[in-house]
Amino acid sequence: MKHRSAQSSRIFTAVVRQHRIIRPRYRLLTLELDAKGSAAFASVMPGQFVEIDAGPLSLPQDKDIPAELLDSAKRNIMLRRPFSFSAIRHKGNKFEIDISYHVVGPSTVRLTTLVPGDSLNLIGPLGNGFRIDQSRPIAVLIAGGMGAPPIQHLAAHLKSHHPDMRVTAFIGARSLDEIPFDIGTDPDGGIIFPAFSSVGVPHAMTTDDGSFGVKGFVTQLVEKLLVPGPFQTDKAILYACGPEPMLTAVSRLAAKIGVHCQLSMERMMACGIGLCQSCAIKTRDPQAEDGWSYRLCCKDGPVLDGKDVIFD
Amino acid sequence: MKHRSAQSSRIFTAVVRQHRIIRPRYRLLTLELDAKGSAAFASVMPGQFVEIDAGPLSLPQDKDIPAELLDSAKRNIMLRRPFSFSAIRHKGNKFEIDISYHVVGPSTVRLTTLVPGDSLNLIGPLGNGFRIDQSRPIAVLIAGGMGAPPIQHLAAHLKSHHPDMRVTAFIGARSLDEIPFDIGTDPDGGIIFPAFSSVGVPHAMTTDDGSFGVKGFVTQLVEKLLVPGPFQTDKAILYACGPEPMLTAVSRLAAKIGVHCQLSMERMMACGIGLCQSCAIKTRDPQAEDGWSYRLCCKDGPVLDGKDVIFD
Amino acid sequence: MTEPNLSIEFAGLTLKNPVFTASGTCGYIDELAAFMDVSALGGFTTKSITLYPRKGNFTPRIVETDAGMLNAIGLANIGLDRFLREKVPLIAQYDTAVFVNVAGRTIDEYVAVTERLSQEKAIAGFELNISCPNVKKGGITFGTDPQQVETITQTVKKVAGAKPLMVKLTPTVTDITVTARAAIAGGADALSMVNTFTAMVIDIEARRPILANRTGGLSGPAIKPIAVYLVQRVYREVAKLAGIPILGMGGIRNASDAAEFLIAGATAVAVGTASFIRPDCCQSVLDGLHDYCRRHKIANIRDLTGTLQD
Amino acid sequence: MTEPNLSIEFAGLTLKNPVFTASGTCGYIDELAAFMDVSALGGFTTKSITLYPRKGNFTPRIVETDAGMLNAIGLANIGLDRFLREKVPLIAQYDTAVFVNVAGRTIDEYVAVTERLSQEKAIAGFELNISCPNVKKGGITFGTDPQQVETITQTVKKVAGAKPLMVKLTPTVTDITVTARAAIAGGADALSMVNTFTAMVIDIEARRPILANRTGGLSGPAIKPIAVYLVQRVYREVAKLAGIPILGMGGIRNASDAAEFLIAGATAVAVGTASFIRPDCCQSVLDGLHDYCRRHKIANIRDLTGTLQD
Ligand SMILES: Cc1cc2nc3c(=O)[nH]c(=O)nc-3n(C[C@H](O)[C@H](O)[C@H](O)COP(=O)(O)OP(=O)(O)OC[C@H]3O[C@@H](n4cnc5c(N)ncnc54)[C@H](O)[C@@H]3O)c2cc1C
Ligand SMILES: Cc1cc2nc3c(=O)[nH]c(=O)nc-3n(C[C@H](O)[C@H](O)[C@H](O)COP(=O)(O)OP(=O)(O)OC[C@H]3O[C@@H](n4cnc5c(N)ncnc54)[C@H](O)[C@@H]3O)c2cc1C
Ligand SMILES: Cc1cc2nc3c(=O)[nH]c(=O)nc-3n(C[C@H](O)[C@H](O)[C@H](O)COP(=O)(O)O)c2cc1C
Ligand SMILES: Cc1cc2nc3c(=O)[nH]c(=O)nc-3n(C[C@H](O)[C@H](O)[C@H](O)COP(=O)(O)O)c2cc1C
Ligand code: FES
Ligand code: FES
Repeated sequence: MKHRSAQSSRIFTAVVRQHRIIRPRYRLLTLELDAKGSAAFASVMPGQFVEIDAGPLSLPQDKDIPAELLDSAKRNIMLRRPFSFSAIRHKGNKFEIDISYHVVGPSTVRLTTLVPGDSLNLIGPLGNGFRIDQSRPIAVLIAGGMGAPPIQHLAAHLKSHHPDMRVTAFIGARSLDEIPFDIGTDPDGGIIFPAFSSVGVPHAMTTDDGSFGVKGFVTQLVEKLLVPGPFQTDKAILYACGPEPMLTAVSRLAAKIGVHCQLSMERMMACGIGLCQSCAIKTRDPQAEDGWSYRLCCKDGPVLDGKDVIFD
Repeated sequence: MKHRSAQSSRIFTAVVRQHRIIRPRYRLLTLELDAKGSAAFASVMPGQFVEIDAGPLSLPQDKDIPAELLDSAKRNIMLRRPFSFSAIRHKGNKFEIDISYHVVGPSTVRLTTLVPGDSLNLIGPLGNGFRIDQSRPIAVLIAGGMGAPPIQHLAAHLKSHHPDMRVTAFIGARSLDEIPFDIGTDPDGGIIFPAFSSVGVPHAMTTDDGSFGVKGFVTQLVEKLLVPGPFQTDKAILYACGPEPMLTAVSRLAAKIGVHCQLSMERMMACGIGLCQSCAIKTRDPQAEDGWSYRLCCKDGPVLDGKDVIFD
Repeated sequence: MTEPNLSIEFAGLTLKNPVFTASGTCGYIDELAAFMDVSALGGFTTKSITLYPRKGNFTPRIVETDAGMLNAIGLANIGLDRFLREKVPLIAQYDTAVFVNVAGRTIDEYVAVTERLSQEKAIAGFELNISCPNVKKGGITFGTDPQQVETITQTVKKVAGAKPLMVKLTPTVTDITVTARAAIAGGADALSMVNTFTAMVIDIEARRPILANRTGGLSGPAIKPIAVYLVQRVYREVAKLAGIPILGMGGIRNASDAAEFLIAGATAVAVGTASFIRPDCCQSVLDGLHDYCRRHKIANIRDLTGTLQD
Repeated sequence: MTEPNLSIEFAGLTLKNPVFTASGTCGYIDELAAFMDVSALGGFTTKSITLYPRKGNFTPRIVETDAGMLNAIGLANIGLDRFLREKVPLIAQYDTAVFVNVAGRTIDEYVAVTERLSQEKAIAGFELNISCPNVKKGGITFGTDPQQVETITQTVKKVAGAKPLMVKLTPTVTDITVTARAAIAGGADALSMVNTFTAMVIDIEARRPILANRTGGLSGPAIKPIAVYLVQRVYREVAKLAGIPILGMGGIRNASDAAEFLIAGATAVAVGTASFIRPDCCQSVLDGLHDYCRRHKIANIRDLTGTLQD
């Protein structure tokens, strides 16, 4: 008998439950997964992602499209786009996921038109998320820009599944306008991110321009706070997600202070499921003649071990 | 001084005010024109049309697309589509227009997603509508299928602008399912179309399959009722809109009984404004060497004098 | 910053900006004038003119495709005489460089049309259509054979008088640099590229081609990335060295698209199919290019041409 | 009506239906198996295999365009040895005709790969990739020269043993019937068409090509009308008379698209880019073709091939 593979349970429909504007260009979309999707999400990990088909969505009116995206965003969409989750919740016997997104092009501009009740077609969960290293209970979470969603998800995951770990989060953004979370205040009037404080994760914030939090790059802050401290490097690990220059800096910092790190990478993806080879990441490979080979961001990643990634 | 042409006032925005399902595949869309559009519509005539850009609209979910259109309707849209009006009304200092449409392909499938408050980009009014011939006060209106909207508009126009004319309407459809109007009853329980009875135009209906009204083609009914009657051919005129075979029959009938006719024609249009020459109609032309030349449906038509049109 | 200067030098002419209409998509000129200020354009290319009037193909002459359309208009036009009588006086009223797109079945026809119009003050120059896929004779058959490209260019150039001659290349050749070189060898003052790709849409219910002409030319955003590539290639390998400007086209619908062509090596750009959807598209391309130059501190748009980095 | 028979004869093989995957868009086979029943397919074409492993190009390797995308993967693949060791055993588990797409820099490489695989029971046949636009050597350079097309086909055919050899044509030639004839003269058992069109997208802010490889191959619905035209032309002018089947592809995303290619003259069709958006797309094409045959009372789908009316 020849092998017959099962029909995939990972292509499914989700219904929009909430859609909030966080900042002019940042939104929070809450989706309720159908039964098939919920089943597929039973053992999802932070850092995994879904591929969203925004092709069928309508284009907003010109006045509702950021001016600098007017030309680029009107292009037809053919391919799906990858998005990770900032939160995932049980909702009866279904799952609800939060997607925080930044409006940058044709798909994300179309996402802005979604209203509760609308449907989306999704494939997921895809890829490999963060692998929680139980032997390293000092978890330092680092997010840059739109790297924040999986880091937020990871913070909640660690606190609920590994309550004994010591979790701290560092979040960087270019400026106040580009903070993809709600901003709140603690009882003392201090400024906090409910996304992290609600799960009890202490956090600090940097902006490149100093418009909010500490001025500078998030990795500079991490270095300042971590390196001199009483800090058991073999018990610590950095989990990071953000733009490539930030991940490069994290990887250098980790090497310098001698801690492990896991990096959630990004590549332009045509398929997200290993068919097209568009999402290659250069990685160390002792097996390869010249010491390196490509791995696929969508299948082998997006989260890779920091020591494996080669940043040119 | 070189000539500087004015910016066009005929590209404008309209807002959806109502959207009704008349029959599963037939809908009625009420649009309120903005100030620019309303100004452009001040002297609109039945038979003129607008070009609608449905490109930015969303695609319905698969379950809301007629099964046989699932493949064809998902194609991306680039071009506008021509639609005439079934009614036009003053609404304060603006105009409101009714568009009756049949769901047949990518643009009309996308139109079905419109809800009140949504916007559409329009160009119009375009083309030449019916030219009311005052010397022919016996107006016989003939509509086939989706040729009905401009005929409905014409009926209302004639009754309000030319109250002395004798106006009768004949409407043909393939079957009951394809009647693009509401169906009502008169005080005696007789079946009527409010679209015509409300403006006092007597009307009769045929369906090809006899599922409603008289069985047969609408032109057969017209011929039966008109030809033997006490009927002054030089005082009468046929105004018709419908599929080409029907218009061919109307043109033959007109020639046979010796009355004038005006036909509202259809062609695939890329531009609707005379730029592309895609919408050519073969017409008699004594000036031309071989006796015929093309006219443009969008600019010279869509309404042409029956005696000018050559049906091969 | 002072306002960017959008004017360009194009085949010996100084044009107020690099935005043209593409042949066959904006009529003779008055059709478009109802929708935008035609005198704002750097250039206007007329519908193809032939020696004798042509009725064109049967309908359907167009069909939409994904992000594109096929047309098989068949060079429908009023012919040289009526063009001179009815359209040239209209053209004279607008302040833009009008290029007459010339087509024919034989070289003699091209020569006759060009020669006669070379005397008309209202006409700025010519575009030689040797790349139309929708006619049985002439058109693309001239355009794919380098020897014929050179010969026809040379012959027509002789009668064009002082007016610049632009040659419109077809993209459906194995190596477009060969035909580009041939046109330049023949004396072309500019290259215009690209014309449409021969294509077909089949009605699967009737099992016949939708177009009466069976095949048509594919235009619109669908072809843009191929057109950009070809312009870039001809610029780097042929036109730059030869000092011959390129009028780039194929799927342009906004200023970003236009900028791609300029960066790739075009000196000017033409808007075709997009005018069908937005008849004032050329104006918004123009406005957008102005903004782009400001944003990138480009004082003269002509400096943008061919700035693609390696 | 009895159920339509979807099986076809293709290059000496009897296949259960005319739906294939297109090379490079569905991995080696197991990648797709996670999303659909691969054994339901008439055929499966692997990613291009070269003699030695290839890492492929730098990223970005893809960019989306209107109704299409460019790719410049650069024939990234694990090479013949690992393919034999790791993938052939997997392939053997599926009940579909697997064609190995063979690529190389030199004719010797094509020969080496084909010869070695000609012994493998799990492999149904070969597809010769002489039309890839994304590699410096080999690829498209072989595919545009009729003489080279004939030579390489002939040479590889000799070592293909009993397995059918399909030749994949590039669309970027002046006259595709010439290369089609050359492939058939060389002994091709089938033609597959079309590969992608060389194209470019420019980032106008950075003024560089988006793709690390600068250019890439355009695929997707954007190219479909050109591909349908080319299939139709090769069928009428070459393949029909020669009795050589065509595997048609280019922008197919549903059964209607597939039917267009079959009516145009293809015996089978391949789904490429569309699988990226709907990894079970091949299945829905298959289901839709079944419905189409029922609706049109076509008892055998093979009777649909080339039924385009004049
Ligand atoms: C694993 C993974 C997880 C992700 N998670 C998230 C998430 O949670 N939230 C989120 O907001 N984003 C996330 N992203 C990024 C997200 O996928 C992209 O922002 C999204 O694809 C944008 O789609 P778009 O159509 O709006 O814009 P696109 O057109 O896809 O453009 C996106 C960016 O690519 C560049 N680009 C593309 N084409 C061109 C061109 N022609 N010229 C110049 N530049 C170009 C632009 O700089 C633009 O900012 C994730 C990505 C990956 C790989
Ligand atoms: C002056 C004028 C006035 C009009 N007024 C109205 C009106 O008031 N109401 C109304 O409903 N319609 C009207 N129409 C018709 C209307 O324009 C079309 O129905 C509309 O363009 C359909 O657009 P679509 O995108 O939904 O379908 P399209 O894709 O444009 O298809 C429309 C029809 O064309 C045929 N077709 C197109 N492509 C293919 C293909 N690849 N294979 C096979 N067949 C194909 C199909 O038979 C289909 O039914 C009018 C047309 C004109 C010219
Ligand atoms: C309807 C139509 C008619 C055309 N007629 C002509 C023509 O008469 N002569 C010519 O050289 N090109 C003609 N073209 C080609 C265009 O000038 C242009 O080269 C092509 O459409 C690509 O540009 P676009 O994608 O912006 O439309 C025509 C194109 C279209 C769509
Ligand atoms: C990402 C990608 C990779 C491809 N790789 C190959 C390849 O390795 N060998 C090959 O012959 N064709 C390759 N192709 C071309 C496809 O097989 C096909 O010919 C082309 O994409 C047109 O079909 P489509 O529009 O359905 O994708 C590739 C196409 C894409 C999009
Ligand atoms: S995105 Fe296609 S293989 Fe990773
Ligand atoms: S539709 Fe373009 S000229 Fe009539």
